[in-house]
Amino acid sequence: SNAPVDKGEVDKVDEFIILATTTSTYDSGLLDVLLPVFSQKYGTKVRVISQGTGQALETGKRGDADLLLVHDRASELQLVEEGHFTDRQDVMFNDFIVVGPSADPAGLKGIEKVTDAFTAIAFGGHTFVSRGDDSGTNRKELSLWEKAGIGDFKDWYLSVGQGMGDTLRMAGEKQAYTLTDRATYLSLKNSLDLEIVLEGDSLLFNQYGIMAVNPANHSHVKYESAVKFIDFLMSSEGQELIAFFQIGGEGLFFPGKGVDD
Amino acid sequence: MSLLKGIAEAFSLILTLDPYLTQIVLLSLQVSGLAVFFAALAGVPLGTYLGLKPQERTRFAGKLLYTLMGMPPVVAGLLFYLLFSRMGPFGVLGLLYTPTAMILAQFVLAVPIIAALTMIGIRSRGKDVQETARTLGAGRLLTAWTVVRESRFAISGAIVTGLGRVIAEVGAVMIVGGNIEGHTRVMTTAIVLETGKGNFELAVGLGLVLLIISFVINSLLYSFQGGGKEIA
Amino acid sequence: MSLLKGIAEAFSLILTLDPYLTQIVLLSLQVSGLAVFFAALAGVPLGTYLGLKPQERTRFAGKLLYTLMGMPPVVAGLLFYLLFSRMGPFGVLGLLYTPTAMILAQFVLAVPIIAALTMIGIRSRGKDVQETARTLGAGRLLTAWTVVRESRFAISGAIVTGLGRVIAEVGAVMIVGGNIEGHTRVMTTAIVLETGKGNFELAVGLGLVLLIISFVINSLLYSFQGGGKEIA
Amino acid sequence: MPDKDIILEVKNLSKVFDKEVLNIKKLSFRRGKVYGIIGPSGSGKSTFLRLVNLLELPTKGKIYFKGEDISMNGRTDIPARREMTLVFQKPLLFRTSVEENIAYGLKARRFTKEEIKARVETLLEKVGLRDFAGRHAGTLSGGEAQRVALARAVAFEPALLLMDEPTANLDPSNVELIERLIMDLNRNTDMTIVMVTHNIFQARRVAQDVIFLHEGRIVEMGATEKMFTSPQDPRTRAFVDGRMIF
Amino acid sequence: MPDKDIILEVKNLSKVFDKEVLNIKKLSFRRGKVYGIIGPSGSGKSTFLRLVNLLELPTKGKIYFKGEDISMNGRTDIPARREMTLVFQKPLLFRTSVEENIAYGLKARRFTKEEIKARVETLLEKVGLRDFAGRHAGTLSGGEAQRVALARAVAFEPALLLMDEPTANLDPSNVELIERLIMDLNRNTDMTIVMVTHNIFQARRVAQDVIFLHEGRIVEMGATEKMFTSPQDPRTRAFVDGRMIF
Ligand SMILES: Nc1ncnc2c1ncn2[C@@H]1O[C@H](COP(=O)(O)OP(=O)(O)OP(=O)(O)O)[C@@H](O)[C@H]1O
Ligand SMILES: Nc1ncnc2c1ncn2[C@@H]1O[C@H](COP(=O)(O)OP(=O)(O)OP(=O)(O)O)[C@@H](O)[C@H]1O
Ligand SMILES: [Mg+2]
Ligand SMILES: [Mg+2]
Repeated sequence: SNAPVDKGEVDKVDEFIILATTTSTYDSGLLDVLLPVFSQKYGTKVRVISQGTGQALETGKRGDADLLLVHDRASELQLVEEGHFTDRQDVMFNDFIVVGPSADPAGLKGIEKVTDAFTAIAFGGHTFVSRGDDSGTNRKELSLWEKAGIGDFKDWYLSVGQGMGDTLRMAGEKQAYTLTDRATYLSLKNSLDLEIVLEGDSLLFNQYGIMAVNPANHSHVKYESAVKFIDFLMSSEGQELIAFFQIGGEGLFFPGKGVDD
Repeated sequence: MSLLKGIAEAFSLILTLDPYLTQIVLLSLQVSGLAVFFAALAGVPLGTYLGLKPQERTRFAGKLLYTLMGMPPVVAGLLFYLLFSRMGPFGVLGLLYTPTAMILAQFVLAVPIIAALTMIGIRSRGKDVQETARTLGAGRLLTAWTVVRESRFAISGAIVTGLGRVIAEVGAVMIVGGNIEGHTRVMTTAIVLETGKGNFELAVGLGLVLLIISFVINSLLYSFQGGGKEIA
Repeated sequence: MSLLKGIAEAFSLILTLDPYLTQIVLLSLQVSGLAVFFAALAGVPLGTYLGLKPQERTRFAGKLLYTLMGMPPVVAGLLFYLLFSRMGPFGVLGLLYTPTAMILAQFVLAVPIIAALTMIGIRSRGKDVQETARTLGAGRLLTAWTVVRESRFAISGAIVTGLGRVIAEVGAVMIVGGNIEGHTRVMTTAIVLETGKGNFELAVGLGLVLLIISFVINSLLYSFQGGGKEIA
Repeated sequence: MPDKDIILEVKNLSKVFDKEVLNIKKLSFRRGKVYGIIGPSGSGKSTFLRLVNLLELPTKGKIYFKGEDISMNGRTDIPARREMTLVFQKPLLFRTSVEENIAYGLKARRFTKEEIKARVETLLEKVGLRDFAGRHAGTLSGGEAQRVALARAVAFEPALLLMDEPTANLDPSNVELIERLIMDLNRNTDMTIVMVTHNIFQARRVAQDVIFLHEGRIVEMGATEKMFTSPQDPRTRAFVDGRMIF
Repeated sequence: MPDKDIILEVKNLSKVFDKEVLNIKKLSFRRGKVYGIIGPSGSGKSTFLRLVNLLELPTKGKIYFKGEDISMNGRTDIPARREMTLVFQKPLLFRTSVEENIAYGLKARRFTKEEIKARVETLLEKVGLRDFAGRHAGTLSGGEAQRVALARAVAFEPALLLMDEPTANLDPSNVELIERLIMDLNRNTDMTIVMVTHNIFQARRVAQDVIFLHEGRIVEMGATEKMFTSPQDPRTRAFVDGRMIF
């Protein structure tokens, strides 16, 4: 860490820190497990603002949050490079999946490559709900369309500008396809009328990163507490809590870094 | 982004008729306009009818209207969501996340406002107008028309208040409309989204348009109310 | 979830005073209550002052109040966001995403409503009350107090309207509050969130509470307005 | 077959609000006469006029207009209403021009445009408001408004003209003007005129017959001069004596 | 040093709204007398009372109360106001009890509780509303309200009582009651009473001196009887003659 903590001093305990996070982690319920343990331990509350990754990055850049938990690795690394954020860690990962109606009108269940699946959706004109909120999932989705060579979005493509939970709900209502992170899907599965229609493509890997707002840009941010939170998540205790977090018997996140650069 | 620079850019978006912004504004006007149009068709006769009844005998209806007038938009949104969701009783209609659903929700929000304010307006003078028309030999239809015409300022005020209220609300349209780009994205939901995304020029631009529309609506309202008073 | 089952579960959440729900309701009441309290402190004197002036001379102020009264909550939210964000002019105060910011935004929304409705109420009778008090030898202070007391129904109505409006709004508190659990999550933002997450019992429960609060507020309003008329 | 000359007759007419406020055994009005109804405040004068014009329904009793029972079945939307009218004490003018106001009853009766124009002109002349046709009714003074209301009421030449205190709160010159109009109508038309008034001088000046109401009942009635010179009932006498201090 | 007996005097008093509506060269009122102000509608009667009570500021001219110029500097919040009062034609009663209404001016003058109670009782008795102390003012009839307003005005024994048509639109028995009250006050107190009235009979019954206004100017003034028996100005004569039809 580039901000050494002097163990000799009595640590100042902040009353709270603000964490801007993507709606997918928020809606999954993971934070409900992590935050109480952290607060218990350090006496600092964590106020969570749930936003798309793009919004969260913007909020962080403006200094309206102390740290971020997001999933758009390329952008994160670039913003660290530009000096907006520090202390970035690959905290956990899971994968994206494509979900859709059980009838699977586009026949995705027999397809392995996500780009082929997207092509099938586009050419069949099957309804696809996009988060359209500049979130990590949204950015991933857009990159997949690009890889599939599809740039012409018509009526079948709905950009809804909402969080992951709302987007899944809308896809369920419309009996449409959508790209989601696995965690949010699992946490909402029971109240949804949607099935996984494609998973496992290496393109669907989803890495989450955690990083602090650079105190050099914003002197007011509670940098030390933010680092404590990052250290807590990266500690064996934090990583175990992440690993053991389950819904319906399934793990939602895997600790640490998933794939080598 | 500095506030001033944002406003300047927002103005240029408005003046160049940025297509994304224009389309959202037009959809807003269309949805709220239709909702209020139908709400006026229902609310004005209802309010006129109640306004002509003795106040004692419409105590319950009056209270009910006032309560419904205060219906929080998010609650109306939730209600329509549950009704129109695929699991809900009207799910088969497939109305959720359509402009129709938004119009319905705003219609429900606007009817009590228009009816209640019409009722109050009619009460102040409607009974006398009705009796005067009748002493002069007017039939039912002419009497009703005279009552409405004599309270035109109050009624216009009621309709305009309804329009102002629904065009500015975000709770119901967000829940039942879903903020789908090009389909159900209106000014208010777009402002929330674009503010979140940090597109402040767009957010401010939309905010300015909404503010200008509110300004026009409220100028109208003020002149209806002031006008009503001055011409006595 | 069937609608009826949801409502039943919602009732049980309300009746067992579910802590999450209770806390949200209390925060809502606190934020909107404080906002309206301060708005009344500012708006009632302002409205009284304007109401006593000849209407011709307050045409501009009247129009301005009406315009501000129609300020869409999302626009107020956007404005305060830009002001209170760390990059904004008041960023150093660190108010974004705090209840204080929500109170300020709702205060700004409530002041014009309270002032404008007070102004209208005072206009109908305030000038006569003022002159009567003066003919009876009342000084400035007693005269002012008499004017306010004589228009107490109109003023109560104005305050209650303001409360009803801000407690039901979602646009401003969403943008400046950030919907942080246990800190800035109020009824309306919670309803939107829980509807999205599919927690319909909670959403409906909150909706019911909000509806009941609106019902109480509007019953009060109705009796103030009806009362004002009947006691003459 | 009732007397052809009796335009209005009421029998056992009673109106109960919280208590009975009017109870008239029998009362008839003859074509072409002017009647004054006098009585203290709350004696039921306005209620009587409103019952006759079917603005209220009687609790009991019958109202015959030109021999026909117009109070039957609680129906109030019957042709007879088009032959009578009632001018309120504080008449309401519609928020349009003076001309439109006067034309209202004529339009309701489908008079032709030319006929309407002609009548409006004549009437404006008569009430001394010749150049007022285009004026907005809201801009008139109290006396002007009262005159417009009277013009509006007589425009369609009703057989029965009911007036509720048509000159209360007007200044003497306006009072005179309106009284002259009434006397003119009496002289030149067949109209039956019934006017309620607080002002006993006025009744004496204008009315041929006077009905004295007290607590909803007729205390005394008859030719005006006789009532004033030799009142029979002690209450009438007290009221008529009251004029000494008026 | 002005005459000690002159309580109110105005000099060159003028009020301009859209045009000049009042222009009085000189006019004085003596202690303990009753004055009537008569004149057609719009002649400036109400404006005059409002100027004297400082509800309006004069465009020009001086108003002397007890010899002191009270119209100076445009200041309207001066002690002299506490010694006079004005009763409007349609008095506004506060939305409280009758008692509270009558006590209002007394409280403003910091009378003791006992004194207030005693005065309210006496006055209610005098205006014939003995059991009305606790009644809500909104439930009173027009005549009752007018009497309460008068009681409220005289409760603090102003030196100058201005009244704007205190009996317009009341029925004869109420008119009599109020006129008696005025005459009582005149007999038993030192109060100067100025009343505007449309009713020339009333002026004749109540006032000792009459001022006749026409288009904002004094046309004639003097002892009441003389004005009625031998009016000098042709306009006064026309108006006084007008009573023949009233
Ligand atoms: N709609 C009503 N409901 C209850 N009571 C009523 C109603 N209309 C009239 N009354 C009562 O009926 C009685 C007679 O009223 P009405 O108006 O006929 O009197 P009036 O002789 O015209 O009196 P005034 O000279 O004061 O106009 C009064 O006691 C009045 O309070
Ligand atoms: N506030 C005002 N603004 C403009 N004109 C006014 C105002 N108050 C009074 N006037 C005008 O001044 C003139 C005198 O009015 P005032 O009320 O004194 O008459 P008045 O003698 O009391 O008449 P009335 O017998 O009808 O009460 C009228 O022409 C009136 O229109
Ligand atoms: Mg009457
Ligand atoms: Mg006057």
